[in-house]
Amino acid sequence: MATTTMSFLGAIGAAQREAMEADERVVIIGEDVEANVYGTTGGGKSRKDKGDFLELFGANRIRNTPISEEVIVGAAAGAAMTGLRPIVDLSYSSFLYMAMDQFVNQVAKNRYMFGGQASLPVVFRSAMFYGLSTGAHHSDRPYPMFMNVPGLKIMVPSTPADAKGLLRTAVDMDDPVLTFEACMLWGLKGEVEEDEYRIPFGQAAIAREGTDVTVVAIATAVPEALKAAETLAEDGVSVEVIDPRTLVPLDSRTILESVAKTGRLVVADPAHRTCSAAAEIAAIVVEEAFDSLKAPIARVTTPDTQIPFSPAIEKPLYPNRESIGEAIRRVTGERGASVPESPQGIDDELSTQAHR
Amino acid sequence: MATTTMSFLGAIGAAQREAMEADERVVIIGEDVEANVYGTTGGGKSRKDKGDFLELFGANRIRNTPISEEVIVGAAAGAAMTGLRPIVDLSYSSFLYMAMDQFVNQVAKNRYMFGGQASLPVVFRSAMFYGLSTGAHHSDRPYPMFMNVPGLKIMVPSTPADAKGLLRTAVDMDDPVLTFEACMLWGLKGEVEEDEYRIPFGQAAIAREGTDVTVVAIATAVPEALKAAETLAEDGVSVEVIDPRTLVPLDSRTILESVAKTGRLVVADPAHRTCSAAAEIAAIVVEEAFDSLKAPIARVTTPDTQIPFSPAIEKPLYPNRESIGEAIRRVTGERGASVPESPQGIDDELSTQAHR
Amino acid sequence: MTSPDQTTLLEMQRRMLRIRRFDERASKMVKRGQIPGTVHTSIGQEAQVVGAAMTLDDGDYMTGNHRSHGHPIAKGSPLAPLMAELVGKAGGVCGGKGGSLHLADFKVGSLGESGIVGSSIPIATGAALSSKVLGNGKVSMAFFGDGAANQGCLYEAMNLAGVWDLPVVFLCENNQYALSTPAHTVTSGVIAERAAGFGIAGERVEDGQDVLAVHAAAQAAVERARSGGGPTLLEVVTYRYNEHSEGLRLGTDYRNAEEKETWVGRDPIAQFRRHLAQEGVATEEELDALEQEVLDEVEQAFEFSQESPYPEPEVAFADLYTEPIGA
Amino acid sequence: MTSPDQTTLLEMQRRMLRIRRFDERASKMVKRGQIPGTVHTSIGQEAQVVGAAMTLDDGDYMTGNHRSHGHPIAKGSPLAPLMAELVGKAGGVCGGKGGSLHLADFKVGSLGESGIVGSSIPIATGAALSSKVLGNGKVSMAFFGDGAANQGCLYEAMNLAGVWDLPVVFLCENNQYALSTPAHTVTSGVIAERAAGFGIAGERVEDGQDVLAVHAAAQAAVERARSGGGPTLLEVVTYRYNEHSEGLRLGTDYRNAEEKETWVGRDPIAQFRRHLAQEGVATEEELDALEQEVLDEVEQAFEFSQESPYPEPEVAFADLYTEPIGA
Ligand SMILES: Cc1ncc(C[n+]2csc(CCOP(=O)(O)OP(=O)(O)O)c2C)c(N)n1
Ligand SMILES: Cc1ncc(C[n+]2csc(CCOP(=O)(O)OP(=O)(O)O)c2C)c(N)n1
Ligand SMILES: [Mg+2]
Ligand SMILES: [Mg+2]
Repeated sequence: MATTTMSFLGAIGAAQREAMEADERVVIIGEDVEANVYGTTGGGKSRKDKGDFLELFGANRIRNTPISEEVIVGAAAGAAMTGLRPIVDLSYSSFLYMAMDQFVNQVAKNRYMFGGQASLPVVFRSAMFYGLSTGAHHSDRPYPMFMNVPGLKIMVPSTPADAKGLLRTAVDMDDPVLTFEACMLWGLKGEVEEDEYRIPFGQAAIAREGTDVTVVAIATAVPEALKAAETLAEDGVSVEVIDPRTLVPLDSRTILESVAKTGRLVVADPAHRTCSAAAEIAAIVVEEAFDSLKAPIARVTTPDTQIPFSPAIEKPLYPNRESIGEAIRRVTGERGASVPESPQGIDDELSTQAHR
Repeated sequence: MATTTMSFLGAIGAAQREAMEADERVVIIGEDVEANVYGTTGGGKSRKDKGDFLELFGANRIRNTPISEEVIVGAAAGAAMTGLRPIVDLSYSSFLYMAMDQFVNQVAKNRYMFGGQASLPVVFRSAMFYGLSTGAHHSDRPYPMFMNVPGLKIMVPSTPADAKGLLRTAVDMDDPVLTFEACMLWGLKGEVEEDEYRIPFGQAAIAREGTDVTVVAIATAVPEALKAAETLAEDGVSVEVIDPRTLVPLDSRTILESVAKTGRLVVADPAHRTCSAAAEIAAIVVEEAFDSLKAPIARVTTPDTQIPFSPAIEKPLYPNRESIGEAIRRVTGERGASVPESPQGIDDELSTQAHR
Repeated sequence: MTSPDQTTLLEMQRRMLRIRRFDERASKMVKRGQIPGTVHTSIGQEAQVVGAAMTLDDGDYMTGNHRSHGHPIAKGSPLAPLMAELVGKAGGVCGGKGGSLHLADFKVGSLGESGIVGSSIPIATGAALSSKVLGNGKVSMAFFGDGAANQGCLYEAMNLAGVWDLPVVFLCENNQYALSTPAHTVTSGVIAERAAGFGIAGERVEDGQDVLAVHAAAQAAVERARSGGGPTLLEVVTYRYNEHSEGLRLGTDYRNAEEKETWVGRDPIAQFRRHLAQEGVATEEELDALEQEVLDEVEQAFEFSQESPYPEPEVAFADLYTEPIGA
Repeated sequence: MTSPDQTTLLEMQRRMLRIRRFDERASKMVKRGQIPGTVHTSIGQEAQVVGAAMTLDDGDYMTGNHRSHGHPIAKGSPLAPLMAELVGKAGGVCGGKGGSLHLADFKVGSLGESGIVGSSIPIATGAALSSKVLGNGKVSMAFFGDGAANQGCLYEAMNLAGVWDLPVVFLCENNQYALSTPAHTVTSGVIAERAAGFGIAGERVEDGQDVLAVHAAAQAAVERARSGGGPTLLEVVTYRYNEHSEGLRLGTDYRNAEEKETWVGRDPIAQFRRHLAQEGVATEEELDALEQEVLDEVEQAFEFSQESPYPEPEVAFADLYTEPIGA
């Protein structure tokens, strides 16, 4: 299997391009998609070499919208119900609230309410810009509220390969999908299969195998958990890191099997603590794997505060290798050497992150 | 302490009237509040005897709005930031999504983002019409998604006395409060103090004391849990029923103390299962009271499906005395006599529930 | 623009009658406890509903609101599955899962009524977008009330449809009240005149009780849409006879008896029957027969709604996703 | 309506200069990594911002958007705490918790800039509601862009303000682009003309680079609001010189160099300086001195922003509620 190196963002762009090429009914709808402001719709005039989506697919299929999230989301749903397969670029996850009624009352409910008459093959992409000094209005990680809405599917990839494979599956699916991409991961490079491929929803990835403790990690917490695991390995603690990859459906079986083996669970989730994905995962495990548990479950989340602008006080809020490492120590009773300090953020290649 | 009998809805109306009388800055804003369609703003022409709010307080303070939830919520927030203390009647909880951006990005964040400059003394009332054959668009119980938003306070009273006392506190407070009133409880009668009183946020009520198992119950699950507890008492199972009354702040201390005593926990929550309040409570307990736990925690929630119209299939979805009783049996290992069947719904006195 | 032929004229009367009788029966059923929850009738608004919907082709799309039975009926949806839906039966058009508020009959292009005021307007706009992208010539019509006309999503939709020339008609049923609230107390300006600022066509049909007036205005809008001329905001002035919803009793008298009398005196169905007779489109006997046929249809629909079984418990978990996703 | 006196005219120039120099410095600071994240400058739009904001009294309210520094500066907010806020310092106007996108200075009636496009319009409307209910005569002004003019909440707000005669001015800063998107490609109709359909006053100021033209139009709107005449939608045509945000590099050339040159040729500050000299309001020396004063102010603001400490870690948890609610 031949692979190529790609950034997370490049993988998203490649998946979109493949999907557009594979099926004429796939269209891209969103603010500033024509000029490729966020980097997933190809060139823009001076980036032609990378493939300008507007030139490749035309203005009929690359739809630059007004700033009107509510009608964008609703119109994409209506279009999906009548023959298109839209990919909607909502840029920041913090803008989803603008269209909340359409997400909850139309996108999530229409197939159900109408007794199966409606089909909603539509993907809503958005990125979480936390950790980048964008302040309270741009730093949300709102997937937990969407997890509470039956009828939506949710993907939170943490690697380029997963981002690409899951997005292809999402576009193929007749159910509505929300993507939550951590912007801090956009610049992350990784190996991606050269041939087209798809990754099924509801299958967690075991990012690292281990026997002493299970860490379920989401989005940026995945690389951070892996770093923590590396360090703890030096102290003889064997950490299994699981990336659920999709939160709905959630692969609870893989998590439960891991906890059955390790007896210990840490959940690292960049969402706010209360009613987070971490809460759900902890609840499932204490319901279904209670007898395996040897220690309290530890949640490592963003605390229940809003996000301050000042980097001095923002950066420490999110789960990182130290806080995850500390939680692992707590549940394993291990008091090893301290884990190395986090850098200020995961490197990225993007100038286009700075516009909001 | 003299008391009087009041319905849940009557208690809400009485609290609003007291608050309006106590402070000129309190105003009521909402759709159809002038005609008292939902029964909490007094008479209407032919109900003068009960006190028509429009006549009592005038059109300057009773503000009948267009159907524009987004600006209603935002305007109430802006008014609260500049000297008013609005009570906003949003009627159905399912309509909150329309104003989600205002709730999350303005109401919850403004005090924080602006470094404490903004104060938001505003109450957003809404009722959850589940269990009443209103279909998927009117049956939501969305408090979990608001619990994931730091900066909001949330009350979910289950008795007339609590509804009145908490609402007075809410209006007094300089923080934004959302109320989630279960419509099925609106007709419930109870004893209410005649004198004005307030109930603090963050103090759970122990609705029934017991020693074998703790049941934390929310909204309509409270009376249902009490019924289940009654029946199980006959089988010698002693059930403690805790009503958190406010979900933010959540009185986790009372819950943890109870679990420390009983070693067993059932959480009964009418919200959808994933990322529910029940998930959060289960997570807190497994984190902080793991050593006390003698059995798996059981969540009794509405399953992750949307709400069907047909009463034949809707009614069984919500936590009721049977499902709660069954969960109690499961975690206590008790196999007693079965609990009595739920009636089709809690009785109510209201004709005005039938309009949507 | 051609005026409707005889068959069409009679079909207009038939569909108006279907709505009237269907809703009268539904109202009775609510009173008798045969329908759980409540329903919102279109009685009094039949000309507005039928005049508009009958300008659409079979393949065209439509969305509606809580005042929900008239729209699919006017679009040609058979009555029995609609009635069964109100009762929550397996034979209902949505299998009993939608109920009165969420009727939808995709077979006739009815993409769904919405219990959330204003919420289906973006859906209709999206259907128009797919027509535009696919170039299939289909038109989309969004029905909503004067109350919904104050929801922001309408203006987002009008703007989007305007810049993209989407084939959609925004049809505002101005029955002058939103629940207990008179439109003039919460509406600044004139609804139809809001079109101009959004660069789209706008028209107010003052006599929404005249099915032909509504039809003519709607036809112009539909033809404009279909021929690439873009969207139209059509405001039709009409009146509902019944309370906002069946069974609702308000303590206040927000509408007076006199007002109602005036409107009932201009009943759209009675008026149109006189017109059909006067113009020789049908004889009194033929018109009587038509009335009877519709009554029979409604009776059969009622019977079907009673005989159809309730959905099985597992139906509550079906249709959430294409395939169940497990616990 | 009186025309501005000499002191006011000079103050206009001073505030325009403050915005220009503040934003130029901020831009430099972004490039040097002295400001985390990014900022959106109002360079080129000073006349539009100052002309509008200076019609407000000290006690009046204002909300803004992501292009956020000009609004509080124009309303008289001191520069140092604003600059410190951009850097995320404890001495910032929001204690470092807001940053460029969320400036607010309640002392001068600045109720907050909003990073969410359109989202602060309802807030300003609510401030006007409280003025109305309390009868305190205060006026409220909502600043937003041409892009925001397609958010539905604007129309909900215009309607509400219209029916309640709220003292609010909706001020659309039409700089002809929303990020990379030319307004004409996503805006159907003319923004100012949307007022009419909502029964409120609307006006388009074609020359938004002329501070006096903007001031005159805004003054009429503010007086209308204050005297109970209700809201106004004011659209001011202007232009931003810089990229949407500092540091942003787009691959595409959505604006051409020629266009920019034309606009820079009509620079609002240079123009107004010429006007002030010609009309004898100030001598060239006085105007030079003014420029220097502003430069000094900005320099001091910068120094303050550097010297002010970062907030303590516990600040991240303060101000969420009136009192901390515990874990
Ligand atoms: C978003 C939302 N807000 C409020 C309601 C409650 N509600 C249902 S119908 C209605 C009145 C609607 O008036 P209008 O749009 O004029 O339609 P009509 O009932 O007059 O046909 C209201 C307020 C709702 N269903 N959805
Ligand atoms: C609800 C929302 N959608 C999208 C964005 C991303 N965004 C930030 S500024 C901007 C353009 C705004 O254009 P305009 O309103 O004209 O203001 P300008 O930047 O031109 O001053 C966009 C799309 C946002 N911040 N909020
Ligand atoms: Mg109406
Ligand atoms: Mg702009």
